[in-house]
Amino acid sequence: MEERLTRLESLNIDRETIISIAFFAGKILFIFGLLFGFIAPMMVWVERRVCGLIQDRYGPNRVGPFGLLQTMADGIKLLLKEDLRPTEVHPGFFILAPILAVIPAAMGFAAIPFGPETTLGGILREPQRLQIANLNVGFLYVLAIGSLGVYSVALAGWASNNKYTVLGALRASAQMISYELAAGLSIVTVVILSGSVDLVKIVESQKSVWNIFPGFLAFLVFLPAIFAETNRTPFDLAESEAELVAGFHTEYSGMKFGLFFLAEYVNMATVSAMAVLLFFGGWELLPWLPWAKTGLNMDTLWFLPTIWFFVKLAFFLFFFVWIRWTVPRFRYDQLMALGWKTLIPISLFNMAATTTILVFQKMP
Amino acid sequence: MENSQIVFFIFSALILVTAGLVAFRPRPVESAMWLILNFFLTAGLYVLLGSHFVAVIQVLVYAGAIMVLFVFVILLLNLDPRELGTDSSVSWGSLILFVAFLSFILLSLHVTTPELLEKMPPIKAGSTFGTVEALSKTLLTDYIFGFEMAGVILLLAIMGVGLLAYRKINNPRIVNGSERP
Amino acid sequence: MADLKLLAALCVLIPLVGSTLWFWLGARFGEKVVSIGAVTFLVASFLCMLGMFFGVHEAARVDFFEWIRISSNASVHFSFLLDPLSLTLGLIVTGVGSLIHVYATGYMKGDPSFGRFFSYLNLFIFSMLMLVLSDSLVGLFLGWEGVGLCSYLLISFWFSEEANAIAGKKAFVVNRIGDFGFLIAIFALFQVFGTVSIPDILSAIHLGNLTADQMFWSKIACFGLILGASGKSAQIPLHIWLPDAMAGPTPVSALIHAATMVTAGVYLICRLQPLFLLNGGSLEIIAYMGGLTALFAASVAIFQNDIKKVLAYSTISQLGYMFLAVGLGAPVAAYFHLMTHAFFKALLFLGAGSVIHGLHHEQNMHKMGGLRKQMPITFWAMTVGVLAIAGIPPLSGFVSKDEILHTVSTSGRTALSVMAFLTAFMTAFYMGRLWVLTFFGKFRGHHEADESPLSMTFVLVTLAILSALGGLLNWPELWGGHELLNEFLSSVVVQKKIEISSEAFHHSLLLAGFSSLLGLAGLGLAWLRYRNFSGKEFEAPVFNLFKKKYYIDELYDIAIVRNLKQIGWILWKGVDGLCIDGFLNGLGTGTTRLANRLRGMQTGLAQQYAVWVWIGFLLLLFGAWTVR
Amino acid sequence: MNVSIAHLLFLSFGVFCIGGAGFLMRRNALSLLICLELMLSAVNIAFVSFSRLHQNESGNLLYFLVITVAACESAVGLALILNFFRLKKNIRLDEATTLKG
Amino acid sequence: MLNENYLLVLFLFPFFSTLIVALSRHRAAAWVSVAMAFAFFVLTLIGFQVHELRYSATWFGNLKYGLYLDSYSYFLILLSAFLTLISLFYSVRVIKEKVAAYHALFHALQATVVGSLLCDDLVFFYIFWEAMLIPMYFIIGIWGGPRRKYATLKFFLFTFAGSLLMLIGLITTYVIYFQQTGTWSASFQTLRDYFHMNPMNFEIQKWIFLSFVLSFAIKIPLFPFHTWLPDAHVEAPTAGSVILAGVLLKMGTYGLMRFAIPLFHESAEYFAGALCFLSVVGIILGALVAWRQTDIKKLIAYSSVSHLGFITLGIFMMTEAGWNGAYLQMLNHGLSTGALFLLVGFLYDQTHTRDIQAYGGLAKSLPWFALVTVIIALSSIALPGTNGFVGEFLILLGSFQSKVASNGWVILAGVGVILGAVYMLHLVQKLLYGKSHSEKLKDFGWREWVFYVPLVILVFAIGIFPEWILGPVREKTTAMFNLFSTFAAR
Repeated sequence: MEERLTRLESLNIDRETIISIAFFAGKILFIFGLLFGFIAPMMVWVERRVCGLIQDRYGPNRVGPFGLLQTMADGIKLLLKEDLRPTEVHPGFFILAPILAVIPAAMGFAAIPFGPETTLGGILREPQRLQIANLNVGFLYVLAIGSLGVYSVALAGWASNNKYTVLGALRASAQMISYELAAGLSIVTVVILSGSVDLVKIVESQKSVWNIFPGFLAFLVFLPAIFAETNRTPFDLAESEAELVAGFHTEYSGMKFGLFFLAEYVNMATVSAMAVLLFFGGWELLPWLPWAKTGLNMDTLWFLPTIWFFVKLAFFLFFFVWIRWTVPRFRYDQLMALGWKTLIPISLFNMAATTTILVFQKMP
Repeated sequence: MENSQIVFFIFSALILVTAGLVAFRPRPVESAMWLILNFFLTAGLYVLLGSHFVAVIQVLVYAGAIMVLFVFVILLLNLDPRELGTDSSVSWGSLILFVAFLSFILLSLHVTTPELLEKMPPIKAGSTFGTVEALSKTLLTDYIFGFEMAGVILLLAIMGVGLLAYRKINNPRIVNGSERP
Repeated sequence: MADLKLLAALCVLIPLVGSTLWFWLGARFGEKVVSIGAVTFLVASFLCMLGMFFGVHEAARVDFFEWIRISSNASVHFSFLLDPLSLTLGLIVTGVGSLIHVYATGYMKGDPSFGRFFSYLNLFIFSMLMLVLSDSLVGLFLGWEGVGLCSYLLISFWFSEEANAIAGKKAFVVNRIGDFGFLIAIFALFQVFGTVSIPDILSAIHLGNLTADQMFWSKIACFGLILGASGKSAQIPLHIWLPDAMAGPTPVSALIHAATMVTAGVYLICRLQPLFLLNGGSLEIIAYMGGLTALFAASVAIFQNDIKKVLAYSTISQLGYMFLAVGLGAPVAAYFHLMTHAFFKALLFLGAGSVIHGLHHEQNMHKMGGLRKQMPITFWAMTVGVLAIAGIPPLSGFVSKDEILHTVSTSGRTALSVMAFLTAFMTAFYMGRLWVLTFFGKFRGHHEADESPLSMTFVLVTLAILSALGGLLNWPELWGGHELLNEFLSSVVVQKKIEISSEAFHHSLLLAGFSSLLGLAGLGLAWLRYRNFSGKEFEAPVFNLFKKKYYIDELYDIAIVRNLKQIGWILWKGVDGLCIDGFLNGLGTGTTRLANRLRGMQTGLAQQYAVWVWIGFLLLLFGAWTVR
Repeated sequence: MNVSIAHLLFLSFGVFCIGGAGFLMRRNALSLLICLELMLSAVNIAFVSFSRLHQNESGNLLYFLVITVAACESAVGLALILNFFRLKKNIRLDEATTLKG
Repeated sequence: MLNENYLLVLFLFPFFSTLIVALSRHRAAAWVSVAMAFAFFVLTLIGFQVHELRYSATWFGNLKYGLYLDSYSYFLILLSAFLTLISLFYSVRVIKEKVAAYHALFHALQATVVGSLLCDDLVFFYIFWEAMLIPMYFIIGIWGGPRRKYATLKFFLFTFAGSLLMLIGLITTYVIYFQQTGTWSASFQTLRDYFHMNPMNFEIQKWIFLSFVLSFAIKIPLFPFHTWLPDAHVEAPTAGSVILAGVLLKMGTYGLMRFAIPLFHESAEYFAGALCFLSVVGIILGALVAWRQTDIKKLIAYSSVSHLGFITLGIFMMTEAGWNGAYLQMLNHGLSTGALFLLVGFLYDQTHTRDIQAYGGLAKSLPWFALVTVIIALSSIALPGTNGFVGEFLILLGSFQSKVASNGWVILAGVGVILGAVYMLHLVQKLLYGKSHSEKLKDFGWREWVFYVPLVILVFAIGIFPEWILGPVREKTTAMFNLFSTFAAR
């Protein structure tokens, strides 16, 4: 960072600098455009369509072809709606909560790499990473930022000054803390397997074999943990409509509600990306077949891995939706028991076992 | 004044201001929120100091875990002002005395050892300072005892909290923590 | 030599084995087996003793094993010294012991603790033999304390009566005081000679060359030994236990408190005579102690109504004679008297026991009388005993006592002579009183008396013969006899020989006549006074003093026992309770009070504590600052 | 970064004092714990600064130890507060003056 | 032949058995514990032929620890093992509550005792010395009588205060050694050898010696620090009393013979007069006060004060024979007083009173009990032929020749011999003789014989053949006094 600042300081801008700045800006635009402009709206639609599919009905199909424009219509509706603010709420925190929901969600994706190091087909002089912020602490950053999502829920629930919201917030925050542990521990296994915390290096280490195979147990832990962290069914107890009306966002409406909605999908995208990167080889083609071995010229076809990465991401997003309409909701005590009594012990055991095996493998 | 100094002063000012807000906002919720912000700013300061890993841990553990616990408890108790009690200002005197004294010591340190005021040398080019690898290597070799002790302390804390939170359930209908008809 | 060793070991161990055997199996075996067994064991022991007696020429030491090693060059051995002195007494112990065992089988018949009794009795014989035969002072002490223990056990044999138990305890404790003296003497002797072996000590004394310091310690040793001897032999001032010891069964009184144990003091002094010769003053003390005791005990004996008490005081008195003789440098005379006394006093006790047995444990002489017809054998035996002790020639008592009186009269100490002759007269008187009260006049008791069984009378007769003829053992050469004992003991003890001259013969004849006259006078007076006894004793304020035994028991009680108890109480409640615990409890309450004061600082407000922490921290910093 | 260690220490000191002031003057247990966290954080700043000064990892490691302690302390502290609340229905520290519950 | 690993096993075994007993189940705990105690006893017996063994190892860093076994420590370990075995066997029937804990505490006590006996290192000695308090504290505090709180507090405070002073003395020694040599060592052998070659400043040495002696004196207990003993004994459970009197008190005298005097024998000679005075006061006070007691246990406790007065007299008089006697007397006192407490316990379990007036005529209803009581009492009053005599005789004989203090003390102590007979026979008379008014009591069963037979045999075995103990002990003592005399010669 220091270097970067000093470089900006000397106003001696050459082409390379411009290209690099453009590359940087391009990455940001691409990611956030993709997230907020495509994935989130598409997911709203997909969710409803898949719901229809699973429940053997149509789903939205009036606005636009296949109802594709339905999301836009909803968005416009939310934007135009009156910004209601109940009288008993704590005004500052009431507004702060949805903002706090979106910002970490967006920040989290900044550290996600979405392709191998590349020169963009020769545009860049040196190969650079397709990643907004190249932090040497890698996934820890994602985890750290992800953990901040709790505050929005908690604040929303508390600021609404409503017992359902508070209960929802309590549930959500307890659940998120609990499952963060399990998720973190299972990721540690992956880190041990790959030998790095840098996500790009983790992907590179999966060239021969994806982590899902040696780290299957870790994935088994990681999967429910990300469901719980994003408050998705079957762990969406924070907003369980039947008991808590809608949980922490009962009092929200209009675009504030929309922001929560948005944040949820972005979060889903982030954790899906993590899952792909950590366990499913990131942008690599197939478990036994990395791009390098296909014989394709990866310098010119540099976009193929990126596309393949997003395809995998999409599959995961679909998986989220699929699960949502298939598996019923857990009871709260079952949820906590699963987290503390099953997942954490398993992941601890897994960690120890993996370490032991690795140590013995490396022993001469 | 250099850019980095400006950034540092901005961060410092913000840290101090948020600290003040943490200490003296009447509601614990607000305190907690300001503290989270304070931690974020501190994490930023750590990034400035080159300790990236520490910064991330600051966010992950402090902001992401410890403070969540606070917020959680605040939510759980949902206290009104009466239950919080009124704050006192009795200790201002001793506090001022203390601050004055410590300032005096610090200032006199400055006088006696002026090299403290010299700027810190920049991080060397190939230095691994602040990386996870360097840190963990030190942690697991030179400081292994401290590391183990930290583990023991954590274990003790877990046990202690478990003990504190444990309550016998008198209602026979409640099995496995949930109520069954 | 090996035979000697075996004999010695057998002689001592047989009673010990018997002791454990009867205790363990007494109840199971039944009286008959126990009585036959006990007597057989004792006789066996006696035979061993005889074997040794004839086997040893001059003197022999038999070493068994090392007992206690004191230092690299000094140790205590379990070893026996077989010399005339010890063998003679050993023979008396086992011989008289066997007789008394025989007697006891009859006397104790029907007692529920029959086995226990013989166990104790055998144990006593063992201890006594240890005492007599031991070569070292420590071994002697083992026997010394052992006989004390047996005495204790046997006095309190019928322990259901609290009084018996107390009497036993008294005997033990008083003996212990004497033992204390003995112990100190052992230490002092070890200090001087670096050994506890008696022959070694004696040979060292013969060598002489003692420094002043050593002389001092040998003097201390003498005093210690005198204390010890006076405790065991019931001499003033430690005589008080013996009359009370009559609480035990009569055979015990005969064996322990008349014939054997109480003479241990005399034996001890004879044993270490050279040591006493070294410190002439101590012999003087012994002589005066003996004379005083003899007179005192005789005067008390006159006023006792309990037949056994009379005999007890008589024993004390006779022991006084022996001490007197030893003190005046006539150990052989003392030893001779010891021997004859063992015969006739055992006889008297056993006779008294026979009477008591016949009267169903009646001991008060006022309730006896006229028994000579019911118990003829007892009567005749007793008569021999009484005549012997009264010094009627030619019975054994006459001979031995005469020798002592001769020593006294030639020693030139008028006071002692007066005491001795007075005692002789009084002895005859109280023995006469006992004899007359018991066997003559009307029967004043309740139960009809029967003659005792054969086992008892047989012993009585045997002892009577011994009492009558015992004098022959040392019949003075002056009177044409042969001083067997004197000859025999001459290698061990030193006694001035009485020169044979017509003048001496004259003197001795005169003395013998006078003493027998005194005896006859005493007996006659008693006969006159008590022939028609109607329950009235001498009544005079002066006599109360005698009756109450000069109030010595009371004096001890007030002066020593009560004071000690008081001191114990003071030490307990005062020193321990008030001073030490009081002081400590004071410390405790003081701390509590201080803590109560300081408690005000503990408000319980955590933040206040934090302020204190701040202040403490500031002080520390300030301190560090100033130090720098 | 072109600042001296003294700057950083002053920052640390300032935060520490503010935290201390809060600790001494607040009367509810929650704020107290929060202020404690603040003080610990101030200490951390000093540690990390020293680590930067000497360019070795010791300061950073001490940071980890401190954070461990902080985590334990907050966990235990909060559990205590919860128990206290169950007992007294408030968390006013001036009512927590007795050892008996 | 045994090597130094034997020491390690000996040292660790009681800890191991403590664990086993603590973890065993309620019903089985008692027998498991007895079995373990028996195993330890056998293990101890194996070492009988050992004269001297040394084990030394590094703990971590520069911290070394050493174990050292010689005849001084060996016989006390044997005594401890024997008495623990007996008292645990006795307790099987008596203790029904918290069995495992009770037995485990005894094993823990054993562990600390053995630890402090085996330690060559002063610091470790101190640690075990302190640790000894803890199990005893609980044994009295949990299974004790009605006034146990007071008794335990007193017991603990007394002994603890003393040992703190010892700690100060110990640290001073430690530091002085460091100042003079520049290295740290707490090994007793090292320190002793060093201070023999380079004597300490006498003024300092005096105070250090006093601090050691005070600590040991409280444990022994020497007059005037003895008042905790009667209270502790009265409240302790029988087995606790046995171990307290039989083993723990010995640790004080052992400490004197092993540490305090060999290190500072100059001071020991300097203070001999005063200390002998205290011993003699203890002898006479103990005896007189014991005489006035109505509580049997208190009587025996005070008799302990008296007996230990003899032992300390023998030690402070600084003669070889006195030391041998004192050492033997330590064992004797352990056996006889232990047995007396067991006998009292036997009565107490049936009648639940310790009042001497409540008994009488027991010789009639309990003849075997009476026999054993008399034998033990005789051993206690040092009748020749019993073990007590050999010890007391050697003590007095040795002390009489002492050059460091007047032998007037011995004569006064001899008075104690008389008084010993007074109170002991008083006890025997009150218990066994007189009118019988307790007919329903049961006499000894097989359980009692199991441990009284060895006890009685030992009483006579030591009394008649003391050389099997005295021999090894004398060797040690002679070596020690040779050291003293070489010092004096210089």
